[in-house]
Amino acid sequence: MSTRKSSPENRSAPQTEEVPPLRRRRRGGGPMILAGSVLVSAVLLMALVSLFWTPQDPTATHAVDRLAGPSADHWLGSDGLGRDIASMLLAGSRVPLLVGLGTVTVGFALGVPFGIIAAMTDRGAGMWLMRGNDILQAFPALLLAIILAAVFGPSTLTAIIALGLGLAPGVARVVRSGTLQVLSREFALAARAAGRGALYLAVRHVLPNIRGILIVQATVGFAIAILAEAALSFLGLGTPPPTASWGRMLQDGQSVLHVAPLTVLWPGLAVAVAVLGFNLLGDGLRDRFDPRMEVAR
Amino acid sequence: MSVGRAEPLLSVEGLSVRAGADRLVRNIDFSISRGERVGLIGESGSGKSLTCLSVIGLLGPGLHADGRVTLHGGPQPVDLLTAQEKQMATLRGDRISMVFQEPMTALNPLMKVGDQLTESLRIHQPRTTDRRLRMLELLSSVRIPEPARAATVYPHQMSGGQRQRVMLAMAMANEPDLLLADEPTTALDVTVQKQALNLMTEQVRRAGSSLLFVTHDLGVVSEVCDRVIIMRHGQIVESGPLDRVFTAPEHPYTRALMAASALETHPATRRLVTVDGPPPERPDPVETPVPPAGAGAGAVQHETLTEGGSSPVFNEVEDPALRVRDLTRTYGSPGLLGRGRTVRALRGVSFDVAAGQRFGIVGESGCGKSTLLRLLTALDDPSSGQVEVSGQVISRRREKQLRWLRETMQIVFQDPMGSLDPRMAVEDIITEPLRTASRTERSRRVDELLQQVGLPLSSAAKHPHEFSGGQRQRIAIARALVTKPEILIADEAVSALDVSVRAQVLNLLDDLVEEYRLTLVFVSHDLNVVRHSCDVVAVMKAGNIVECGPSADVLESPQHPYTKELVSAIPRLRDKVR
Amino acid sequence: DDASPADGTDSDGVVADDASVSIGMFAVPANLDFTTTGGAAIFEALLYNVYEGLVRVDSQGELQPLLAESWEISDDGLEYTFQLREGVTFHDGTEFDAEIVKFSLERLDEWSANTPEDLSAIDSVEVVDDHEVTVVLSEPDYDALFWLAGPLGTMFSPDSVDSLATEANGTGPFEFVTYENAVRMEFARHDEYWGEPAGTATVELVYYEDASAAANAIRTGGVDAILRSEAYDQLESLEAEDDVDVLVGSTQGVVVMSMNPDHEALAQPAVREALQHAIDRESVLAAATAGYGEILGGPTVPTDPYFVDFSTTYEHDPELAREKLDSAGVEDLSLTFTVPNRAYAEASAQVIQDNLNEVGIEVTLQTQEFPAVWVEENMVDQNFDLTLVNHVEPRNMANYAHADYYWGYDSPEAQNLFAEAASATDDDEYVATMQELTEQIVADTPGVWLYNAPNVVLSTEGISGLPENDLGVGIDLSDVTVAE
Amino acid sequence: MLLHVIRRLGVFVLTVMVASVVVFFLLGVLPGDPARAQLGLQASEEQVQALRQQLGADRPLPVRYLEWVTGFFSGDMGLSYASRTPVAPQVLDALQVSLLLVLGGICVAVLIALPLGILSAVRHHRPDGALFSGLSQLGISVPNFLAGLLLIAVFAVALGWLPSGGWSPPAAGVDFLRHLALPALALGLVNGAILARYTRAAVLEVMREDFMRTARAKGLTPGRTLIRHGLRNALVPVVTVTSIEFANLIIGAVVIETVFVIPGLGSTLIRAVANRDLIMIQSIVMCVVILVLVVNLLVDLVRPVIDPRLRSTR
Ligand SMILES: Nc1ncnc2c1ncn2[C@@H]1O[C@H](COP(=O)(O)OP(=O)(O)OP(=O)(O)O)[C@@H](O)[C@H]1O
Ligand SMILES: Nc1ncnc2c1ncn2[C@@H]1O[C@H](COP(=O)(O)OP(=O)(O)OP(=O)(O)O)[C@@H](O)[C@H]1O
Ligand SMILES: [Mg+2]
Ligand SMILES: [Mg+2]
Ligand code: NI
Repeated sequence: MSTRKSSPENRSAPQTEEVPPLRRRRRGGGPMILAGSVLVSAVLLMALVSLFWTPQDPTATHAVDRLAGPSADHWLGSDGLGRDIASMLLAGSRVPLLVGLGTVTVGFALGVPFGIIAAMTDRGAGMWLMRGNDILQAFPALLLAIILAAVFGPSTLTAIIALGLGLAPGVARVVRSGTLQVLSREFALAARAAGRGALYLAVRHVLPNIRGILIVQATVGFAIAILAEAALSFLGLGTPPPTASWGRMLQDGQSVLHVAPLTVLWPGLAVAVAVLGFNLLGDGLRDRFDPRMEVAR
Repeated sequence: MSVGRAEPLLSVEGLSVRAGADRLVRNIDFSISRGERVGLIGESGSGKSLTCLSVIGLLGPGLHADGRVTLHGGPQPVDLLTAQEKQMATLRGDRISMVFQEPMTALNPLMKVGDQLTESLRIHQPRTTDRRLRMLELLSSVRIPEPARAATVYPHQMSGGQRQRVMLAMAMANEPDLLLADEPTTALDVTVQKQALNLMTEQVRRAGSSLLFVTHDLGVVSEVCDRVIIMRHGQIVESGPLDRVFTAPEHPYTRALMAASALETHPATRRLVTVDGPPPERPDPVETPVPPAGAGAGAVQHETLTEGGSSPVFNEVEDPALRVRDLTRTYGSPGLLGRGRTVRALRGVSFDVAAGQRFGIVGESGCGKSTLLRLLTALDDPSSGQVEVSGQVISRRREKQLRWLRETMQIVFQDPMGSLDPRMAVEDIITEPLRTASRTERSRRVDELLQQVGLPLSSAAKHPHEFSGGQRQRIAIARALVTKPEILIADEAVSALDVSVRAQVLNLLDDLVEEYRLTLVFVSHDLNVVRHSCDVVAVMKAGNIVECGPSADVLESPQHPYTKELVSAIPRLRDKVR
Repeated sequence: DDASPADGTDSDGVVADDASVSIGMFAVPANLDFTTTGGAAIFEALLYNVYEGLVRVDSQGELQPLLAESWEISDDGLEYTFQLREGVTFHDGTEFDAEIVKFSLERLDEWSANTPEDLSAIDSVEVVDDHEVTVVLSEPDYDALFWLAGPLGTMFSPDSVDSLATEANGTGPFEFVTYENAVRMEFARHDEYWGEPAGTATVELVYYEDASAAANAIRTGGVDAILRSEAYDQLESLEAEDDVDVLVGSTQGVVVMSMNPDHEALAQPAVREALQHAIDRESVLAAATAGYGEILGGPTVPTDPYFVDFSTTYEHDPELAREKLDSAGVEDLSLTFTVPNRAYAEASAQVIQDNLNEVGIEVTLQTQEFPAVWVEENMVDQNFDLTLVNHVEPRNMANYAHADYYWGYDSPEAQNLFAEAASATDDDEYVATMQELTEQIVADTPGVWLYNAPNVVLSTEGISGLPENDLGVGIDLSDVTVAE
Repeated sequence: MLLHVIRRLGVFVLTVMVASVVVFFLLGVLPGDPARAQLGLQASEEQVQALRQQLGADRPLPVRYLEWVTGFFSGDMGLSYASRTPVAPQVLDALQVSLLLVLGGICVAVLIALPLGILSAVRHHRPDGALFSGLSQLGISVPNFLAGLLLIAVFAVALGWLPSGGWSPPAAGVDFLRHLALPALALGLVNGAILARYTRAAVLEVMREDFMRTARAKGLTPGRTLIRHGLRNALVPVVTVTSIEFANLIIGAVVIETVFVIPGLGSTLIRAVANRDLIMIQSIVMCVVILVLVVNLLVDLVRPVIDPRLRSTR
């Protein structure tokens, strides 16, 4: 007679073989991953190409033929300073990607260790750490960005730091719950019974097992960062001129929306494609790694 | 509209269930007469649930059923596979109902129990006015105490057994013609299970319903059913009246299943009979079955906890491998503002385990078995009392001071999947306890152990998900043995395994315990398993040991009332069939 | 847009007496007290509408009587005697008389913003009788009357000076009604006004941060008019709309790129000249204002009485610029360009960066928050190589008289000429001296004067009387009328 | 239960106190001089110094903290450096505007998200379900200010149906709604898309639950099963996400406020930063933080109402 048991306590960390949350069971999300990868690769490719080549110098102004429509010279037209939109669009992909990468790096560098530590310390201390995390989370990223921009001046770096700080508490929360789940599994107990310390546990067991959630968080963080960069640039708190960036282009273009709508639509489209790409990728990976959608709080 | 007993209520012809190209259930035929109680038996994954779900028309998305499933007895027969959703909805809960395996999750957590029950009534008897009365009646018919109060609580406020009763009441609300019960009691403790089964049989009898009872537990089926159907790999391998199948099984699988399920031993080798043919011979079989080492079974005292008396030291020996004194563990803190919730998981446990002894601990869920083991292995600290291993206190020590313990004592967990990190290669898993060994040393040990637990050497590079449950448990055992420990602790090491695999793993454990001369602490809620594997058994209840003594003795002539209850609750198919 | 229909004929010339008008504006007043809060936003809105002084600047830039009916200047230029208008009261009923003039002008000592030192020449104010007052200067200052026509000459009632930040009590055609911080300000016609009553019953000033948002508002009828619109790129399409009129006048603003003389290379006149020639002002103007406004070559604007057009003095000539750089022996010049984070400045700076790159000067743009950071960094700490800002104060050429001003123009000749102009006794002498001075400054090239920003006034049909030019004093809205 | 509420409130108060310290000292380091920013380009150093003294900006930080924090919680947030008028009414006005705007946005979002999310979950293996999911994916990808600009271009400028911006207090009735419509739509479209995804996930999750099968086995049709048993269970995560959205939007709506010229908290903050109006900045940041914490608190208190399992004292 074998009896499977389940009590409310271990419902949250199912131990039956039916829904092992950390095991890749059904490989879902295929089409989304594919579509997401294609879009993201396209954006990466743009950034890569722009490092070596753009049709024209993206910062060269030709005020005489400003706001020109598409032509052989300016494939996608020119903006209010007569810069080539196609070139700016290519070069402008670097900032959002950089901001995405930076944000995720900062957010993870802070959030992952914090989340793991909060999960591994005993319950009391962990609870206080999470309360601290709550306070941090009460500072929305945009608020941080506005304040940091005032303190250090608006720049890509301040945007990255602010957005990264904004991302970190959410990451910490997800990492903590993931870690708790890993730690509640018997293999974590087994590792302790094998005489292994906390660091080993964190590196060998926890990190590999929350990899899925982390990847999902990263792609989502990327998408959020790209949107936030655009919003910050729109407020004049993001990337300062003359560096090309999609957000900046949107900001420059909005004053001529009625006159030359293309100056806005191109960067708008670029942002949408990049965000869509990362979101699709994230959703697909989530379906694959973690069918339960983690509520980010 | 009475239907004769011979007349079928349900006839299943050529039922197959496919998921894409996979055929999960293959062309099965059977029928159920009115009032008949049929058991559907088979190991995990054999297609039992899918069969039931096909009948009630609730297969999940992606699954597709073919064949004919006909429900007779109405104005005209209905083919349940092709019936419209609307028609099925009128049948479900009215003429066919189903009780599911998981009482914990099968009820809507946000709805009061009474409302969920009333809903069943309302759907099919929209004009009835005194539904509340009927609902209370139903609750009391499944022996829920204080039905009026119970109707106003939420499912999480009920125990598993109570929830399962509510499920049963819900299913019986409209006195269905056919009740499908999909492993309705596997999630329950033996004692609760027994009550639930009795209740079900009684209800079905009273309403004159037919029953299709799914389980992988032969003992259970023998208490409930008249006829059994045995499935394997999506096919029916044997079916017939209970007596016939159990006394004279025709199909070899049935025979093996029965043997394994009863933990039958092979007369020659004293090894457990397994499903896959004769018990595997070890390369160098142990010549003479060594009686369990240690102080000899006869020296063990059979003691019980007396009512109100202070807890004695059970199984007291000199120079024990493991000495446990007045161990308590209370979970939860008093809370910031006073009244926090605390759980007294252990309430003063004292016992010894002699070197070389096989010490079993039984008790039902939540009685503190795992808590005790965590303290024995110093993975957690007691609230009071202490544990000594080979004379050294291990409780409340820093991890650094316990290095030696990590080598002398190892643990094997309940869930073979959960105790292996899915992201690690088997080699890394097995060598995890070897903190200092060199690479070559490690791979040498891995090879050695894989051989000992009967896995191919090529397993070393694989990951856990590439193994079956039994194989995984072998890996876990290999890991526990890699440091050549003196004491092995097994926490429900076989409860998650299928009956057939269980026997294999128990055999392996037996062999290794002898080979390594291990002191074994074996925890289980399954008395049969403990009887087979241990010389001494301690029975736990609510954080206390209530009885302890030589296992045969304790199980044959239990003294403590709780033990008696426990022993009598074990469904034994032999008793029934004889 | 909330004009209530009035009876009467509906022919075009008929003016709705009880009309109200809402006007979009940009610079947001932080409060109502321009004696202690800098920036033009406050007095622009209040002066000539709510507050008045002794004299005013008319739409052509000429000085006209206001609360003073007439005045006389002594021959030595040190005594200004004003005959005051009789029967003038403040909105709270306080009577306006010579004591008020004395009180208000002597209170300049307490001003902490809006350059009270422009009237530092005032030595004392003597009350001759109730309606005659003499302002005595310690040294001649030909500009004194002009400054008296601006915010510094505002007449305050002694009882209201404690609440200047939140209330405005003046003698003007409008009474102050309310100011919702950064959102809107409202005036209502003062019925007991001493002069011609205001053309509309109420005026609402609606504040915008963003030019396109305001342009959208006028397109959709959200406001009746917009002053100082910077939606230059939309002017063409706005003009094409039936019911929107576009007027382009001039402002006092001089957009100037300053070159820090403490920088080794920029200290050399040849290098500064090279920069002058390197920059394509046409392109700058096109980028910053879509070509509206005037290209400048000197520090004066067309509405200044002493304006001279220098726009062709330094032609765009990259070749020449390179030669001048060579002649100065400057190579690999790389400069930091600190730019206020304003659209016009960022656009101009990017064109200039491009222009300078063309002649081999490497320019790094560094955007700074304006005003908080930019002022501190550039004006106070003078920590810049190149910087650019629109100086909107009227007659801002006067800043070249101060050697410690951020652009560090320290020329004794120029300072002498400033003194000479101040002691002028008639317009001709004054203008001649100022023109000579302008020439001197242009020749010394302390900065690259780029353009005079346009004053774009948008109005919907039927609105008239909006001031076309921005003269750097109050925006007189009393003549605004709404046709029925 | 009551104990739980009291405890949660205690933690809340403590959190707010800690947050106030963080806010004050974090912002204490803001460079740029409020006095200078106020006096303008022409002011002399002495004038600036004098004003600084008058503003009290030259006293030690801890003294100012105590003064500020006691003032803040007694409703007197001090005088704005810039406007020399009390900060409290300005902040509260802006807060009210922001709350209404965000509430409007959330309403739109919920109206979009629930049907979209539920439909795309229920039909997740059918083409139209994929279409709905795709729609919400697209919705999230558009920056909300771009959505705002496009809405203005279409509904205000081209069609002339609604005002292009500005704000009207709720007392104005129809005019209030007209001014709220476009910004709320801009906020709601994008956030609705986000919410729709969570709703979809929550509904998908709930559809996998055992009790849904139980309900079907009772004889409920799939539609009624979803309505009677599914939605309330899906509500818990959706409410949580909605609250997070709400909190984020209080400041996150700043871009929309800019586009639509709405005097909310975000634009007030940006202006305060430009003026280096430190008291104002601190008060706004503190308000936002408190608001976020309050929303968290409310959700924590509301969730047990929806889900009885959370009611027992934990
Ligand atoms: N939705 C599904 N899609 C694909 N395969 C499935 C699905 N549901 C079940 N299966 C597979 O069908 C087989 C039979 O499953 P079923 O649930 O009927 O087994 P069972 O006999 O009830 O086992 P258990 O005793 O574990 O409940 C198993 O191999 C299982 O993995
Ligand atoms: N970490 C914990 N915090 C609070 N209570 C706990 C904790 N672990 C166990 N408990 C409680 O202590 C009691 C004993 O738990 P334990 O896990 O030891 O039981 P068990 O006998 O192993 O049961 P099972 O057969 O279900 O594994 C139970 O009531 C359980 O709910
Ligand atoms: Mg099953
Ligand atoms: Mg246990
Ligand atoms: Ni309006």
